Amino acid sequence: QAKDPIKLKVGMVAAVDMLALPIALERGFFEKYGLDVTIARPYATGVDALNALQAGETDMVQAGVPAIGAILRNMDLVFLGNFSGNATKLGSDATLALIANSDSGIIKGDLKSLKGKKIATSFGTINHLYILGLLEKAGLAPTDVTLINTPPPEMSVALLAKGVDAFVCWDPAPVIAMKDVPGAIEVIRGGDVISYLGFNIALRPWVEKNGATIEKFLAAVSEADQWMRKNPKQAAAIATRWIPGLKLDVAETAMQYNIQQVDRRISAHNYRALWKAQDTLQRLGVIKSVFDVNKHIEPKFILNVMNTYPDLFSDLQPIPADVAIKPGFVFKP
Amino acid sequence: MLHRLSSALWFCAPFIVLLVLWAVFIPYFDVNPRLFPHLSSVVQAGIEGIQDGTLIQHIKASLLRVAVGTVLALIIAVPLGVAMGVSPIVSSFLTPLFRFFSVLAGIAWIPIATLWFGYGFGAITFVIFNAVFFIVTYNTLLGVSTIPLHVRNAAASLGAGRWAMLTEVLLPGALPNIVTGIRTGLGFAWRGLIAAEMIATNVGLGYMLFVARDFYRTEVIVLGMIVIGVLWLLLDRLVLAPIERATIERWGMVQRA
Amino acid sequence: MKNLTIRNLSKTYFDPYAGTNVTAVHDVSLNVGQGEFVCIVGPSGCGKTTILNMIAGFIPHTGGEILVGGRPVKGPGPDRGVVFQSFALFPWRTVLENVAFGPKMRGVRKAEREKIAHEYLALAKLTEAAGRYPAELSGGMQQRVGVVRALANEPDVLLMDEPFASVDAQTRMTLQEELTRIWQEKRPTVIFITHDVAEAVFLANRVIALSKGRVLEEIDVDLPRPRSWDSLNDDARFKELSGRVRQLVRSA
Amino acid sequence: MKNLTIRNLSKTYFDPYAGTNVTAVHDVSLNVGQGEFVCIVGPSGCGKTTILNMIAGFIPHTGGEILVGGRPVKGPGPDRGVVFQSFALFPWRTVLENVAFGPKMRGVRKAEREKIAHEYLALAKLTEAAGRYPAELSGGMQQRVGVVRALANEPDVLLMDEPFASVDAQTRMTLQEELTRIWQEKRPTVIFITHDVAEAVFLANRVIALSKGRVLEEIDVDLPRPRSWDSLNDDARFKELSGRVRQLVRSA
Amino acid sequence: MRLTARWPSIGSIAPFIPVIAAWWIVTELQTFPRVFLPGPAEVVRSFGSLVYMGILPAYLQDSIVRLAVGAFWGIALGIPLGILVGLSQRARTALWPLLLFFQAIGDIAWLPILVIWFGYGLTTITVVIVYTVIFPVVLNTVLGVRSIPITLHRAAQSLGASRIRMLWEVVLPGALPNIVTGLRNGLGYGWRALIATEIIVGTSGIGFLMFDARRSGSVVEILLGMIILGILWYIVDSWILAPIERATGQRWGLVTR
Ligand SMILES: Nc1ncnc2c1ncn2[C@@H]1O[C@H](COP(=O)(O)OP(=O)(O)OP(=O)(O)O)[C@@H](O)[C@H]1O
Ligand SMILES: Nc1ncnc2c1ncn2[C@@H]1O[C@H](COP(=O)(O)OP(=O)(O)OP(=O)(O)O)[C@@H](O)[C@H]1O
Ligand SMILES: [Mg+2]
Ligand SMILES: [Mg+2]
Repeated sequence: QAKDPIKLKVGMVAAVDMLALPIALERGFFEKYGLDVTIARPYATGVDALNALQAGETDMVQAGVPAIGAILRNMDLVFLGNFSGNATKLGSDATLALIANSDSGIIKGDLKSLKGKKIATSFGTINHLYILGLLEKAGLAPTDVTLINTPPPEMSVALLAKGVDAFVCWDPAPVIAMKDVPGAIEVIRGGDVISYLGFNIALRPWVEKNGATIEKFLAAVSEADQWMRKNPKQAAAIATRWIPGLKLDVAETAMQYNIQQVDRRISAHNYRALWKAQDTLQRLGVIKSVFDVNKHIEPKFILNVMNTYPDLFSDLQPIPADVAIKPGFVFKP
Repeated sequence: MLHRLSSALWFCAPFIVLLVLWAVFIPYFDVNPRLFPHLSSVVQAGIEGIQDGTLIQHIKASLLRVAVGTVLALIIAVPLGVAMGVSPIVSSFLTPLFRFFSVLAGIAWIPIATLWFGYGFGAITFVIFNAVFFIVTYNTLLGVSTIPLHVRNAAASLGAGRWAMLTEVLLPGALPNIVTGIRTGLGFAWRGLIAAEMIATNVGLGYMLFVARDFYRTEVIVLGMIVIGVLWLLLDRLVLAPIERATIERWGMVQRA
Repeated sequence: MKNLTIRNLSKTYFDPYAGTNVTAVHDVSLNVGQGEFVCIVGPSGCGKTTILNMIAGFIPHTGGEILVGGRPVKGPGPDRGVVFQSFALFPWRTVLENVAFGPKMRGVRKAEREKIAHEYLALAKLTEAAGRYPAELSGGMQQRVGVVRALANEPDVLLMDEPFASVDAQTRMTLQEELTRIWQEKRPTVIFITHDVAEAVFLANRVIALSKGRVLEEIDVDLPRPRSWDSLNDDARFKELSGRVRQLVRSA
Repeated sequence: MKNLTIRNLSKTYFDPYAGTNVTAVHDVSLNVGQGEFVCIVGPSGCGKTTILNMIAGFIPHTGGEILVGGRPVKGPGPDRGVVFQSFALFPWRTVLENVAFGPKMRGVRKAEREKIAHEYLALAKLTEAAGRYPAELSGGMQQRVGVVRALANEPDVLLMDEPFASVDAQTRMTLQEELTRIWQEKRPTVIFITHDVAEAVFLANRVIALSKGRVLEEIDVDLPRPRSWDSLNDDARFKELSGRVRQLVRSA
Repeated sequence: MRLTARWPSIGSIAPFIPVIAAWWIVTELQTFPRVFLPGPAEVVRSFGSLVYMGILPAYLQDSIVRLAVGAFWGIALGIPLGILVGLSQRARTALWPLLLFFQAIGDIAWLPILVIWFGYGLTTITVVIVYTVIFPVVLNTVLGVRSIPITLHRAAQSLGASRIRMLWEVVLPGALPNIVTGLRNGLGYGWRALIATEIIVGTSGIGFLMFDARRSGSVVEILLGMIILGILWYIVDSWILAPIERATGQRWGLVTR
């Protein structure tokens, strides 16, 4: 590694599932693969991270659902890897949960008891998709409950103030609410109801010029993933340093759930997850059209990494043959 | 009648210029709709919103919230401003508190306001209240303290009690400033609303902007901005400006413009 | 009707910015009986308005005491009506409403108080201007509104600060005669500031000459009442008294 | 020094709220020669201030024309100095700075213009008050500041609106004598509004009596100059002229 | 009375005592779970640790610089604009409707579009602050200019003041009490806008501090941020604005108090 390391600027959002980036930085994985990475201080949301990407402030970001809106608005994004999700199975939502007030009449494990309740969720995000999935699973229509738009930081105070009967959110909000809101119950966590969306994303022109760098980057974060899966407690400690205000006990609990879907690989499942999210959003009327997922997912870099460094993925379940990406793969709904 | 028509036309003229510039320049330079939407797409978004009824719902909900928050703020701010202008004791007690609290942004209050006033309507109203309150108080205070002392003295020696002093002297005397306070305050009420409607609601112009932002629908964002601006203009022209003409201009307290 | 006692009154204005003091009134004592008409004369800046303001209760005094009807003055009140040197009309009220203000404060009904106001306006030849706002009046008209506004409230004590300074000679004479008429009818205690020596002698029971914040001399005016300009213009006693007062003011 | 020609001047105030018109000046014509001293008298509200405001260029006229030095008046200018009935001092400037304002606008250096201002202040017996702000002055003092502010600018035409109304008799006489002295020295054209008939006759070459917005009569004052109160007080011609003017005003 | 005369600061601290006491009691009574409404002690502790880590001083500096830049431009544009609109009938016809329209459209509504235009940097923050500061300043300046007695304009003109000098000699001092109130409102709300903007745009600053922690469920930093903002503004108001007021409007007798 005598050559000068390649400079790279990546953006993240302050959340436990983004943690591979700081881990790779702190533990020297980027250096190891010949990269000199700067992490832009956390953006408020995925939307902001994508805006920063567009503005040229970063080369690569990690984001989920907001990328759909951006692509529909002519942003030519390419999805290169998967920071949270699952390549081996269709459902992956271990970092999401539904928390209720015990006196709200909602019963732990009984999704049917949601009927007629007020539920907070963040509209247009994966939280929204998750509650819709839960309702479908319970055999309820979206109109059987009242959904209330709430940003993730306000979830627990909304629950405490009894402004809502329950909320659906990603970590750490559910963990915090269970700890801090008296009488909060976890109605369901995960349950493989939907597939999480979380991609490494870059703009197409940049991708076309920086194939080698992308592979180095994906290798480094894959190694960080693996380290995280093996050392969740240490990873949680790192999280508290990078995410201000995060308490260690909260971080440890959240990390347990997080590592269940830390899988950088891409399979047909990830294609389907993206397609499904668009489909749901379109049916909700939030978006008017959809794009072809084949155009915006570019698996060749991560596939190369998987071939070159199989050890980095050895602790994960192998990808079933029928969903593995082979040359000439085209996703069809 | 003709006079009013022409003044209304003059009032609209700057906007017409702006609209024309928009309609011409954005397509001419082929601006990406994510940067700024075309006039036509905003118009279309507006038509769709009206047709499916959502726009009207958003407007109704927002107007109600702004009205409640603003009226509450006025009810408290104007008397308080007067009290501070008249009584040195009240003023020396409240001035430090005002200095301290006047910069605390509405959104920062959301978690605390939720605890105190409940999630949803209470918190939203509080945020709007908070946006209007300080500006109106400060302007009322200034208005009261610029009333010439001899005018207040005249009223006192004609037998005006506290109440008459308030209604007959302090309020009309401070009116120019109160109107300006309301004018700026209401502007900030709309801003507070946008900030507050990200929580606890699925209807309202702020909510509309919030969701549009997540999906890069700039035409909806701009539509929302225009709707807010137009509502506000109507309010100003139909309520504040006539009040101003009938009072402070009529009385010769400000120069007629 | 109330009497007025002033004992060792002083007033020092303190200028917090320049850190300087201006002593406008020095140790002034004065007794004004019930229903007496006193005129104060003196050069510009000698403290006349300052004394009036203290009696009215607008500014605190820095020494001595003021008793109106035996009670110390605590603040302004409707028992002491004031005509201001600077008029002090309410810009947001029409002329009629300005004049009706005092009765309104006393709770007089609308029709009634407008009748009162109209009567007084007629007296000051302002009937035409009743519906205008103060900003639309000439200087002299504004001053007359100020005068009748105070009169219409029928106070026990009337404090008038150069009330006829901007009024033309003719109207002024009418107003002076009207004022004595009203005074004889209702007998308020009057303190009247003027620069016009003839006016002072014509109106007063007693003229007080001030100089640099001190009482220079008091002159009793023993002219018979009712007085009118027609009868007094060539009156020897009137001339003599006027001459004396003029002399005093000149020496001040 | 400029002459002044007024032809068929009229002014109607329009009240857009009440929809009413007040015609304050009707078809007034007047010629004032270079360096002439003209006094205008007339009852309160007869349009004196309105005429002055139009000459000064403050308000537009609704008929006729006004020529100053042969040119139509377009707006206010430093060639016409104005003393306001309402003083119009700058509250944010000290007395000295108020008086030095005109020279400052002409670009006179600071030391120089303060010297000028001090001279004029001494003339009005205001030396002590030089450093105070207008709000700290008595009414008469404010008025005198307004007068010397206009004088200090040495304008071609001086427009004075009841400049001595709030000044005591003694100071007033001094100021009147000073004014005639300055006038004889610099020979500005003066239009002087007053309610004091003796003052008008003492000062003027010509007295113009107004009534209800019209010129009633013009009276030439052929008293010799320099004039002083000592000599004029018992002057028969002065008495006669004063009597005539008083008669006129009374009939107005 | 005597005490406050000797140490005037006591007078300004005293009003906060009941506020802090109430806060302390409410948290001690555990009306709300402590994590949602932390007490004074927790806030002080977090203050200590943030200062110790050097985060707070650095963030504070960033925020102050941003505000200063924004406020500077807001004032530099706002006062002249206000004077122009206040004085010129033509400018008023052309600009007044636009001013009213855009003042209602809050900074937060612009934010999504601004970040696309200017990115996540100082430019966006500056634009937002300028946008917030400018309206109260302009509207108050307009009122101030219009309420200067017409005789003062006339006096200055007939003493030979040119149009330009009128600005400095008459218009500016005459409108000053209103301008200061405009600044007070504008700058105060500028702080609020800064906070709102730093949440989204900032990668440092007090607003960022408050909300970065909030995302992980912590309220202490919100309270801490509010207190810091309040104190900072207190200093700006009482050390800059209030002295200006005392030295001008009050000194000149334009404002009674
Ligand atoms: N701005 C105005 N709007 C309407 N009417 C006005 C206005 N200014 C003056 N007037 C009216 O015009 C008439 C003449 O007023 P002007 O001020 O010229 O009188 P004047 O002769 O100066 O009286 P005075 O001696 O009392 O000062 C009055 O009837 C007055 O009410
Ligand atoms: N608010 C004030 N602050 C400081 N000094 C003042 C104030 N008001 C008046 N003075 C001063 O007090 C003195 C007396 O003023 P006052 O107004 O009583 O005079 P006056 O006798 O009414 O004069 P005039 O006949 O001119 O109205 C003057 O020297 C004046 O400058
Ligand atoms: Mg006086
Ligand atoms: Mg006049």
